[in-house]
Amino acid sequence: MPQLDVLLFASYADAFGAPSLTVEMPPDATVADLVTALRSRPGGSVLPERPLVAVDRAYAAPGDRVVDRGEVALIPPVAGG
Amino acid sequence: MPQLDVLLFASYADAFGAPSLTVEMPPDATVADLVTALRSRPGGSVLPERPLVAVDRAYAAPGDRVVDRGEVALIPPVAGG
Amino acid sequence: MRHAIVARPIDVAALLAEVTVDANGAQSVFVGTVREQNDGRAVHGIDYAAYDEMAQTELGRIVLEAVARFGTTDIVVEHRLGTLSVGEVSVAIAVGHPRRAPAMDAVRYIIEELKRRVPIWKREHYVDGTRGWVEATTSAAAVGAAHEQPGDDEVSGEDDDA
Amino acid sequence: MRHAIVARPIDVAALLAEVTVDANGAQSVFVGTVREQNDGRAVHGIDYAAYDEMAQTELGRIVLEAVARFGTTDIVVEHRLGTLSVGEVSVAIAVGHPRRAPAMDAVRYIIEELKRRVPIWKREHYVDGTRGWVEATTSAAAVGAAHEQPGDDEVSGEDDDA
Repeated sequence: MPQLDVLLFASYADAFGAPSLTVEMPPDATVADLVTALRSRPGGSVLPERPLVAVDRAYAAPGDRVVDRGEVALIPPVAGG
Repeated sequence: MPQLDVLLFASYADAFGAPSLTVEMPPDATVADLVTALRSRPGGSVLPERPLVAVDRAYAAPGDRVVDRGEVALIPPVAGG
Repeated sequence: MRHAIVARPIDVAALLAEVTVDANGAQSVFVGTVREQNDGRAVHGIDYAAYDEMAQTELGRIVLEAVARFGTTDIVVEHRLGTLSVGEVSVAIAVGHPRRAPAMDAVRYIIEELKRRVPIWKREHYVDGTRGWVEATTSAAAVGAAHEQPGDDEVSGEDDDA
Repeated sequence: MRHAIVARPIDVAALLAEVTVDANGAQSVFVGTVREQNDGRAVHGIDYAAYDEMAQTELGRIVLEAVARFGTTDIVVEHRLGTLSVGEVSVAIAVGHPRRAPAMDAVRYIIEELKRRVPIWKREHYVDGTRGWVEATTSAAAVGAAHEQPGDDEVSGEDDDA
């Protein structure tokens, strides 16, 4: 199965104990599939049911594919300004 | 009859050709009476039917008295900022 | 809070510094400048004139209203009089507040009320050599119909000039 | 127009100067600073962190949206990252426009969208020695429910922090 690197930030990076994770996902995996996989990892309970996910530096919908689509990142609730 | 000094500014001062006018008004004269008197003066056609009038440095209503109430001024449409 | 009708250049950075205190997370600023054209005519300067004593008083009333409405005393307003060239600052308003929405709302309240109520007039100097007093786009009759505050029945506070 | 995620102090006066051109009669500025308290806790500093590349991209999208909505390209936005002390500027937005209403509306649009969408996080340093990431007051589930843009279903854009 393809390996997917997922970027983590802020409270999510703290919860998983790393700034990124590598997960094996089938080629047709969606954002929702990725979230399900990550929620079962140690620290994954920090994630809400539908966390924000960015694919190729834009917010993605739960049904969007994640493999070979560019950089994938989990986005904690933003708090800039 | 009491004499009333009326301050004029901007386009009104230009129209009357002076920064102030003196008018004779009865002791119970109102803002509306003052406006009627001024509209009959040379240059008075510049005034709308109900120009803004300030008495004692606050906007006054047509029925407000004007004699012995403090400084009286005719206020052209304001354009600050 | 502080307000002034001044005859010297306005230092916007100084106004901003006055309202930036540790309790505030948000500062909002409005700066009005002389524009190079108005109503389709090229402008090279503006004379600002006022009924000085009433302008001071009325501007002070507006600031006190903003203090009561928006819950901050970190408010500074300066309006300049005299002859200004294109690009020069005619008015500056700075408000500091713990939160951003009331900071921005207060600035907007003050500039809209200032333009409706403070007895200041401007005479534009056109590039063609003529001069003219700027009249608000609302008719004088409509403005006069509001007794306590001019322009209450205007459709919008946004006249053609800035 | 110009936007930047920076690691050095923000010069608000320079941003204002960038948008003050002769065609504009109105300049609106918003400045966010580190506040001495948040949610009732005394704060002595904040770490700002970002997903840098996406923050740049998303902030650029917001600026282009503002250009299209409000009809001016005189827009400059800077957001600072790193450790800031109380009173330091974290974000500044300056917009110049011929008219005042769209100048003020554009600034408000940009700060609200920035706070909803740009991937920046802050960790407060409390005076009691602890630290914590600031979570938006909306639940993460509610934010996640909006797919294209976070927070579409928020009741208000005004979170508790400034």
